Amino acid sequence: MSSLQDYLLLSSLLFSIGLAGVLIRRNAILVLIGIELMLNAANLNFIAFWRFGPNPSALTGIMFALFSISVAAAEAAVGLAIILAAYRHSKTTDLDRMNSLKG
Amino acid sequence: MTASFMILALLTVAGMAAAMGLRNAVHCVLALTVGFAGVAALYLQLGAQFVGLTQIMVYVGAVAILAVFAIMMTHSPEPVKQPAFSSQWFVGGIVAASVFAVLAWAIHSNAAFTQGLPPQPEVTVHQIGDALMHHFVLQLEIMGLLLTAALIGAVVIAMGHEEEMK
Amino acid sequence: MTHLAQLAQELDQIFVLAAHWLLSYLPAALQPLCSAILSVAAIIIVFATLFALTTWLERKGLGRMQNRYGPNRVGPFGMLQPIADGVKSLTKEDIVPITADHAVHFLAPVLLVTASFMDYAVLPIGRNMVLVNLNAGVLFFFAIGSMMELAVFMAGWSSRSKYTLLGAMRAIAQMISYEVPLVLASIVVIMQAGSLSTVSIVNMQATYSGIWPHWFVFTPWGFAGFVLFMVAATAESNRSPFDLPEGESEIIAGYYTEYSGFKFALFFLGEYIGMFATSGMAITLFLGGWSAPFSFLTWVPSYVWFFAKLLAIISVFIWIRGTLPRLRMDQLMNLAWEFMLPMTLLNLLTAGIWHFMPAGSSRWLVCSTMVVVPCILLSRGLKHRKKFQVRTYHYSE
Amino acid sequence: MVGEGILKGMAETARNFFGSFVSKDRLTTVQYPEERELQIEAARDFPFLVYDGADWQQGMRCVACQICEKECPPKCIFIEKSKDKKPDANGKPQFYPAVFNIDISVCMSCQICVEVCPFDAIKMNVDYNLSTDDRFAGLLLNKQRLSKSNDYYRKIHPTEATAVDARLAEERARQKAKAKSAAEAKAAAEARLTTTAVQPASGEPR
Repeated sequence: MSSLQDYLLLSSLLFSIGLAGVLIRRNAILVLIGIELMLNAANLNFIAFWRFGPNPSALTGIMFALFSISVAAAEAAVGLAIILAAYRHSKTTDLDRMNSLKG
Repeated sequence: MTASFMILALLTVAGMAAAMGLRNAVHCVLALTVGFAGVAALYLQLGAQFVGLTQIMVYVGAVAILAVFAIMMTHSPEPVKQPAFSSQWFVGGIVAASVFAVLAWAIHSNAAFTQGLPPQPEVTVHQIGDALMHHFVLQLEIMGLLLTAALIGAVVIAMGHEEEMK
Repeated sequence: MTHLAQLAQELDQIFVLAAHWLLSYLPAALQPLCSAILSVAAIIIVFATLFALTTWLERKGLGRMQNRYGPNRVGPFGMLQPIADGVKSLTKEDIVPITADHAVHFLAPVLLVTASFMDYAVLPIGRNMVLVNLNAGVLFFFAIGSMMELAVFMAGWSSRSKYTLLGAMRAIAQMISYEVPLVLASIVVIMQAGSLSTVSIVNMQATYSGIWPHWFVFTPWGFAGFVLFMVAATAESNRSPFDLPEGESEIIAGYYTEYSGFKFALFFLGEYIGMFATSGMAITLFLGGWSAPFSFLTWVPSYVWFFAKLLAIISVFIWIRGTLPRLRMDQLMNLAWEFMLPMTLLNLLTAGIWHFMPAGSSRWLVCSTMVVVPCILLSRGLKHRKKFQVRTYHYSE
Repeated sequence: MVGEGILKGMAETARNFFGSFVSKDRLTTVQYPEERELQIEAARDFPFLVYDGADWQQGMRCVACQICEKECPPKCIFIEKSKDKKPDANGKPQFYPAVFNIDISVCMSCQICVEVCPFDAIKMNVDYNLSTDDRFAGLLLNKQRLSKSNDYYRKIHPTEATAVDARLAEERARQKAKAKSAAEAKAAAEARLTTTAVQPASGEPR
């Protein structure tokens, strides 16, 4: 049977992959997706802790994961809308070229 | 470590890594859905059926499609010959690798995490609904408010100005 | 009399008993796996056969509505036509555009067919005849249904053709827009049944007062929900009059323009299987699943009722296809957001009021009024709005 | 109210659905291989070559003048002129087509070849059962496959064929008369030359 450690290792690996994506990708949309990856890793942690925790019938892990998924969905919608607005302004989604703060 | 966990973990990591590593943005999103589905399968394996199915519905059905739409709408017509990664990619790589190293060390050194799986708790949708309606009702309302605000905000931001449309 | 009743019950459970009998010859360790394989194989065979039957029925029915014979050459009454079509599509050359993204181009029909077959996992097609009784069965159904959009996008994007991309974008926009009323229309049933499990939803409807069953369609909110669900289901499965994604006169065949041979047939199969699945879900939620329409007909095996209802809904689909012309894109979107969405939300409210009012004729009166009057007002208001008639072209200026 | 028109339309299709089972008059389909609709006389699809008499090689009207080959817009006709001359139906020595091919996968049925032919040798056929499993050789009609008798032509286009026959008969009669008069004049001249002339054959209509 797999232990809590395996799930935590997996989720930390996913988190690192997401972090690497956020730090090194140039495309703003993929950076946003990297943030989603990190949120997913956190959700996996919540579910794993709920399952292996002392009091699974309290459902707190599940609730936190559900709310987290909802927040992530809202964040994705707003984030992509911001990227679209930025693209309309600067005609690029390349973060290295979005280097001007002038309105 | 069971075989099913190994397969799912490999699938998830491969999908997520491909999502962050591939050149073509659309391929990235398609790989990402594999990763999301893998995470959903892990939730199902852990007995969180409702969360797993919500994960598929929200991430595969909505977020991935949204990302794909955003990519299509911001697609530059000429083929991009620039590198897919930022100029300071090695800095980012080092940071991510060190974060993973620290986390892995912390997890590995804690003996409390090596305990086996406790018996499967019986979680019905009914219980989740009860909890949402009684214990977590304030959070639920705040979430509804947040989602409404996000919906309106996203529409307003993405809509742009009337003059720009013409 | 008891002897007859026992016979009817055995006939009802004949497939379940046969499966148990078959599995009893296997070692105990293999039994769960083999049981799953057996059920999956049965579902695939039955619904693939139903697909073949439906293509034949559709071509015959549409032919008769247009005063033609329909296929009548292959076999008696042309009944072997689907087999001929299958052989044809299997032997055809499989053309992949040279610029296409080959891996994604190949995966799209596979994903579509897989996703549409996965929908059947939670549909109870008879008493004790369901693949898995998931606790969140309805949620599973909609989650899997949302995967089809991804397959459609993959097909449209990977073909590298403007028609496929336009078709895919149309299809995704339409499927996302109509998924909202589809889910909202089914929520009324979940509210009333208090469960997301398809099996318990059906069990709840399979009771009778007098000779009448307690199907959810026989309530004001249930009827409105059923109609809204069916309209949204028609749009979800890209059937006429909502078949804009594959509008032949505008964009050739939409997202599967660049597919040929067997992959094209897979798309066709996936679309029909998806349609059956949504119809099956409508039957499960509103039409009492496998339960008999009258209490004195309960001796007829349960799966017979399920398939009879399914065929009836398919016939209505064909009938509608033979009648209605295709909508325009703006009409389609307006219908979803300006008519369907308010009506489903109102229906939710109606179902809530129904739940808390005491049973009796006053409950019927109030709830019926709450559904019918806004429907009439809304449709009249939308009809008289000038915006529907005048079209402006932003890009011609 | 939304739905009224939809219901009306559905009633209409239902009426047609059941009506097509009740009355056969509604069904407009012709069950093709067994039943066939009568073709109108002016129907046409691809050209064929007309021959007189019984033997297709002997009675070929075509003299390989190659006008049709030059006029054909999609250039689907290929003619190779013969080196020698053979007597035609009238017994007059003429060139004949050694090769006459029409690629009906290219032909567009415009009938220009028919209109330019001075010998009424090429006409339009009505045979549409031309499907084949060999799309190159099967659709390239050679001289033998193109040749059809004048009787066949008379059968498929009666009015047109009668007019053509009358014209040809008149022309032939004229030629015959011309030949006859020429022969008679020749004979008379010879007679005049050899013996003393008695009576010249005059008064023959020219």
